[in-house]
Amino acid sequence: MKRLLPLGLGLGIAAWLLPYGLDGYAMHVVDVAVVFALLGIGLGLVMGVAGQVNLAQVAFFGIGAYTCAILTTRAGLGFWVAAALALLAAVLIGLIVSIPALRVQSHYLGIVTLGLALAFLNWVTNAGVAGKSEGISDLPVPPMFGIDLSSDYLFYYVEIIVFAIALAFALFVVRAPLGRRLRAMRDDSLAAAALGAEIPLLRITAFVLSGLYGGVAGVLYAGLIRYVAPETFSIANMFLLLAMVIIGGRQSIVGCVLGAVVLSLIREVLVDFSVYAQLGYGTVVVLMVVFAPTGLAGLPALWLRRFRASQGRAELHSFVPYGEARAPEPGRVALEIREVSKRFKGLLALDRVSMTVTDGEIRGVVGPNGSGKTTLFNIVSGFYACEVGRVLLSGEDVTGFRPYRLSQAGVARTFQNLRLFGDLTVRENILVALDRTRTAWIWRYLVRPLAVVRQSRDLGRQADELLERFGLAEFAAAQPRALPYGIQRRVEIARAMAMGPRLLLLDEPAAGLNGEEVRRLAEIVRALRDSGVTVVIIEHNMGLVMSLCDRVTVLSSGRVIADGPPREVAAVPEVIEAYLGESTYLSLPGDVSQEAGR
Amino acid sequence: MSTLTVEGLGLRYGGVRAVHDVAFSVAAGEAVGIIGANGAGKTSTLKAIMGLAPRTAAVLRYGERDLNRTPAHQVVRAGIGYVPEGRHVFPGLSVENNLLLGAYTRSWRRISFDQVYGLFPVLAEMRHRLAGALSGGQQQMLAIGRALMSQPRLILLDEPSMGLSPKLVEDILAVLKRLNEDGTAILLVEQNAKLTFEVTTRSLVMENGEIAMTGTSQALRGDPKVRRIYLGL
Amino acid sequence: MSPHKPHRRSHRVWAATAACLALGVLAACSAPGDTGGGASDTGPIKIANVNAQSGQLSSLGQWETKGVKLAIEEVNKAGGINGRTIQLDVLDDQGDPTVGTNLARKIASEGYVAMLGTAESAVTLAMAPILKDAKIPNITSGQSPKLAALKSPFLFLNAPTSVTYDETLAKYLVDTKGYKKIAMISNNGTYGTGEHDAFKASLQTRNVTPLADEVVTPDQKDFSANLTAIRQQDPEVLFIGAEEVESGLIVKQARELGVKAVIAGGAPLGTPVYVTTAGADNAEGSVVSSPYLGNDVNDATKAFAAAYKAAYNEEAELHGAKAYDGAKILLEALKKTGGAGGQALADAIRGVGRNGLLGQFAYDDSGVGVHATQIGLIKAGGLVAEPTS
Amino acid sequence: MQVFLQTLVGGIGFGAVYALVAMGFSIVYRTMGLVNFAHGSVVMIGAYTASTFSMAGRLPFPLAIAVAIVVTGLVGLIIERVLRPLEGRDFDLMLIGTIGFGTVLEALAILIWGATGHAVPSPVAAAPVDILGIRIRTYSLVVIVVAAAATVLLALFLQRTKRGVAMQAAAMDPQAATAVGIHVGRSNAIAFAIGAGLAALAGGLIGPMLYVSPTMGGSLGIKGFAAAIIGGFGNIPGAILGGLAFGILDSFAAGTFQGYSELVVFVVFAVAIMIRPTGIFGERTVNRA
Repeated sequence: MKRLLPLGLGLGIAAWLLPYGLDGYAMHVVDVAVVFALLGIGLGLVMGVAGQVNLAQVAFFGIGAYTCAILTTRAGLGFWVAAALALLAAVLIGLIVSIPALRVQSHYLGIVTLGLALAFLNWVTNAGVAGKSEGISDLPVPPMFGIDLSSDYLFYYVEIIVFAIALAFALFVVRAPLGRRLRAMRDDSLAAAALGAEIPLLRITAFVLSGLYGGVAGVLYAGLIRYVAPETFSIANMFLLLAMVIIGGRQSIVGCVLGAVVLSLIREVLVDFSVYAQLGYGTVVVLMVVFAPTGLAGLPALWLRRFRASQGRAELHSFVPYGEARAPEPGRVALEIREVSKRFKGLLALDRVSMTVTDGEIRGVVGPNGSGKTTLFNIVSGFYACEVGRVLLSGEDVTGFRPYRLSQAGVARTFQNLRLFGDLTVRENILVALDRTRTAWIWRYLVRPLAVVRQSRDLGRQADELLERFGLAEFAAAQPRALPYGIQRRVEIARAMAMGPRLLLLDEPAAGLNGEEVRRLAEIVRALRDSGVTVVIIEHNMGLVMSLCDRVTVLSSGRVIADGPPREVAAVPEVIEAYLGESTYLSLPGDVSQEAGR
Repeated sequence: MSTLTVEGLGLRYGGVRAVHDVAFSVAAGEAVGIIGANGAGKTSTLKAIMGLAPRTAAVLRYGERDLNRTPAHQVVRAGIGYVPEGRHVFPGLSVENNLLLGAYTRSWRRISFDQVYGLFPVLAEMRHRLAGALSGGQQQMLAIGRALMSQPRLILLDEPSMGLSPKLVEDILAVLKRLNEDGTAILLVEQNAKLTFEVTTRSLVMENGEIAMTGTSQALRGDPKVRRIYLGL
Repeated sequence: MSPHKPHRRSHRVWAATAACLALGVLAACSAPGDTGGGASDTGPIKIANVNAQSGQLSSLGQWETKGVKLAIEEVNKAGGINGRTIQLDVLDDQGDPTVGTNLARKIASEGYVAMLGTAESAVTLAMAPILKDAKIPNITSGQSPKLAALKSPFLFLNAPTSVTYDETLAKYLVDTKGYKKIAMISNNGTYGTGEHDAFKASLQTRNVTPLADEVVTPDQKDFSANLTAIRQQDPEVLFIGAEEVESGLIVKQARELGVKAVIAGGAPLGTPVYVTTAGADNAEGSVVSSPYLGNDVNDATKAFAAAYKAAYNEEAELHGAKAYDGAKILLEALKKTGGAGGQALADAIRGVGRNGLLGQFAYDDSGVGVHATQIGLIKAGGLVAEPTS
Repeated sequence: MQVFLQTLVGGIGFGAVYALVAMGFSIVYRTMGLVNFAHGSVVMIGAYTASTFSMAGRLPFPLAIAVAIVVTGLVGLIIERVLRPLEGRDFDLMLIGTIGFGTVLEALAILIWGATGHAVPSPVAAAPVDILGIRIRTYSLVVIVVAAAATVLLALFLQRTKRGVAMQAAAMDPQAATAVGIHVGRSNAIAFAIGAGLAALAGGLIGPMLYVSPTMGGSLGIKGFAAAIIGGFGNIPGAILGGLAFGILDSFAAGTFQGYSELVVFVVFAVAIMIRPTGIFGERTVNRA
């Protein structure tokens, strides 16, 4: 970050001096490029950072420009007043366009947003107030303390200042806890929800942000061109914008800016060969998507990774137990499941399952494949709603709570097949979980950015502590998917613990671990329990279950068939039948009940 | 006659080591079992043999055929039939189409369902039903029937007893015995140890992706160590 | 992190701010900008032809460019103006007003004396203020009444506006032919809206109210609902305000639905594209209001058509003729100013009284030079002049 | 009443074409889980190829369409081959990749055929059928019949032929399909080619109804895609129903809301998708979870 400051400063000075070397036309081209760069940031935020396929960015742009045009020419408002209202309108439209995102994602969202962009285009082409297909001309020159902004040169300075602020804010948001949450949602919305991210609100936020940037770009466009017409906001331009963001690198704000500027300039150079330009950028988009999905911005990292691979390896350190331990209250119930049933398309996955986990216990949940263990976890962590039965957390009824609310209520979980955020670093994975603020807190990003910085720094310190405790400090900057499986498992547990949970649900934490790793896992889980966390663990590794758990609940075909201390459970005939085959088969030398009794 | 030979077989999912250094062989006409608890690597072993998951193996051959260099869709042409775990019939296709697909590598002109319908008369009755509409047991029969349609000399079965009633398990058991008596080699993966021991002459016990024990089914049947491996005692 | 670092950072930020302020002051003192850029007095005279060369509307643009080129080549062959050749640069606006404004700046800063085009009123409207500020005359092929309403001293039309087209049409249909039952269908694009408004106004002055007034979108494919509504009114005349292709589609579907009304409209109905899209049988008898009814109207058009055919091996048509007229007027004016541009050139254009392919040009202060169109009919797939009764 | 019926008939005529386009989307999605945003452009290429061969090449119209189907089938194979590395990895990236392909195809069409486009004479010269004042275009009838025939043929192919059954199997369970000896990759490529071929059929048929130009694929593609979603993405009967529904909605909106029809159509579509994201028949697809 600090190394980037001189670079940014240099670029800033270069940008400031740029007009002195340009003729009037080149200046205008640069002015337009800056507008597209702003649009690119907006699209990058919503699509690259938050993972929402948004093909209505060009409509946000249009809303900004048109509102500005309509309010200045029809309502006679001053330019800057109109501009402020235009931003508001763009944000509002962003809010409206985000509503489908709450229901559908991916290609569905793509076609819906594309449809809404067409609807907008259709509206401005028809509405008399929007000047119909001829658009609105003769927008006033934005007043600026006597500086003549009709000059492209001087307007450039307005643009570049707005752009610098917008870029800085975007970079700030992406690096701040909000951006981290958005990226976490993009990588895995389920896991993000389990960590307390309010997915619907985050999606709305993403669209509102892109609306805001679209609006800013629209206002600048209105001030620069002083003419608006429907063609400018066409689908062809939407795809051009998309190409900019993909070629630049959608996940990187700087990449989006780079893509926008580069493509704007190329388009200008090839203005007399627009078909070839179209052919060219279409081809580049296809090639980028296949060979360099991270775009131009991702290329250095791609090359660096190859280079770094040969360097020395980081080492996993041992876990440092939590010092302070909260003494469990004997007999106090941490989790109670009452008569829960769950049905999938006629298949009864859970059939009146009840179990009670006391405070400070390590509870094992075992059973053959398909016996309903993970379904049970999904109900306790809020991913599934159960039709029948109740779930109580420390006596409080939490049945039907959404995952983020359960997370806030102190439930943390890991996943059978590891759901780490693949494009976030290990440290960021931890940070997402550490951030316990509500999403509604985001108003502070606009009003009190310093408070955000302070919080951010605080979280960073906690993350470092936690990484140290779990022996992961040397992997802080690594991407999880590049790490050995055993370490990924540890990261996931550390991430769950970062939430400071009361109840920890571990879904097959030993799957894929070797003997030594399983032993260390057992140590960690015990230490976590000792620090006051109640643990429920689904596991196939029976050795681990038998040695680690205080009590074991056995599920078979969605029903509880045994519940008790491990040794006792192992002697229950139904359990052996469920595992080995028929129970008659047990009457063998060395009766099981005798063995269990030893 | 062909022998399936496996040496140094390993398989990883992402970073997970599911199978490590597994070696065994199945001679022509032999019935071999692989048993073990959930997650022991049994299913992965079969998938590795079939080439359905990226694997590494020092030796992986069936008779003259080097399976290491055979693409997954060609394995069936070597004479190996596969009954996947969880049946995996094609739910949207009719029973007959499912069976026909079993014979995908053969010409459909002179195809006969007699063998399969003889083994599983119920499938003949249901031949026009969608496979997805069958009961679990019927689907299991269909999955076995589908594998038989390729006229394999070795058939790999993955947990054919899963989720079936004892009566149906008995039926399946009888079919497997009959197939074996008729000369088809069997590699049976099961969690149900009892069933396995009844069908096979030799078995391997897997634990954590490795072979923990091997022996004749007769000997393993009486060995309490098997149970300990299962229950983690 | 040591406690000193934030302090040092804040120093840097201050330094940066100060630097920016200094630069800002610098910028305010001597704002960057063009010093040169004006037209030079030696070398070739640069004229820009801006038209859509790509995109949906490029057929129009390509016709216009052919007409312009023809005129320029004639002058260059004859030795140019004051010994200076004319350099014609074709710039592609892609039919997009934003690209148009970019090009207007390019024209202003790269020494062009005048601009010809565009065929798209919306693009011309977007460019007009910039060209006006730069004092660069523009002879456009657009025909929107809004162009005339701008009253820009640097904007000239090479053809009548929609008002003229539709006034002529209404006069013929209502006054001459006595039709009263008239239905309208027009699209909401620039051209369609202009036609819609102008024709409706012309009808109103004659106290005729259209039986139906259907509005469609330029992208629409199926006109069943609109045309059935029209059919129910059983009109004598169906007025169409849409570009060539859509007009053709509307007529084709109208005939298929059994609409028997006489089809009437502006220049697009006189083109081969319209006729082939509608089908020659369906287009038969369409009434067209156009300033250019064909290549054998008089000697001038015959000569033009022959030259056009020789140069491009295809038949000349309205748009090429329009653009040719516009280019000729510009060249005549340039001859008067001796190649100089700016206000002088604009005044010179206004003074040109050319008897052109489209009629007698006489510019008024709204920039309109031709004030009349004629009525033509589609006969056997071609456009012929209505035998004046 | 007459307006209503006539509008309905008009909507069905175009709906049949949307249905063909939607079917192409669906078969590709169902077998490969790929949303091909370039499909509209493939339709355009099909329309150009068919019309060029029938007009300049003087081939009989059905033969010209057959040639077009081959050409677009090849285009489909190329798209599939290029994007194959992304299969099953990043859905959104594939989506954007196909948008890129659409752009490329459009530019190529301009380079080959020019930007202007051309009108295509109707291959059926007969006068419209008049039933109680409702006019039905003969060519629309041809389109509806061909679309219906194509649907039936496709259904027969999928149900009765070895290749068709295998393609369905590969879509339902790629691993089990591999185990019985089906080359899933090749099966997918063929599915993609069939989808592209359907595009050519749609394009060839719609040529004489409209005007063939490089930009015609845009709105056809968007509306065909929307139709596929309305019917239940990946579902063949759903595609037919969705196509007809969209055609009819389009027609009535044009009559009722005039210039604002597009706004209404897309807002209705957005609301419909929010209420029932899986469409009329529910999504049928390979399992991508």
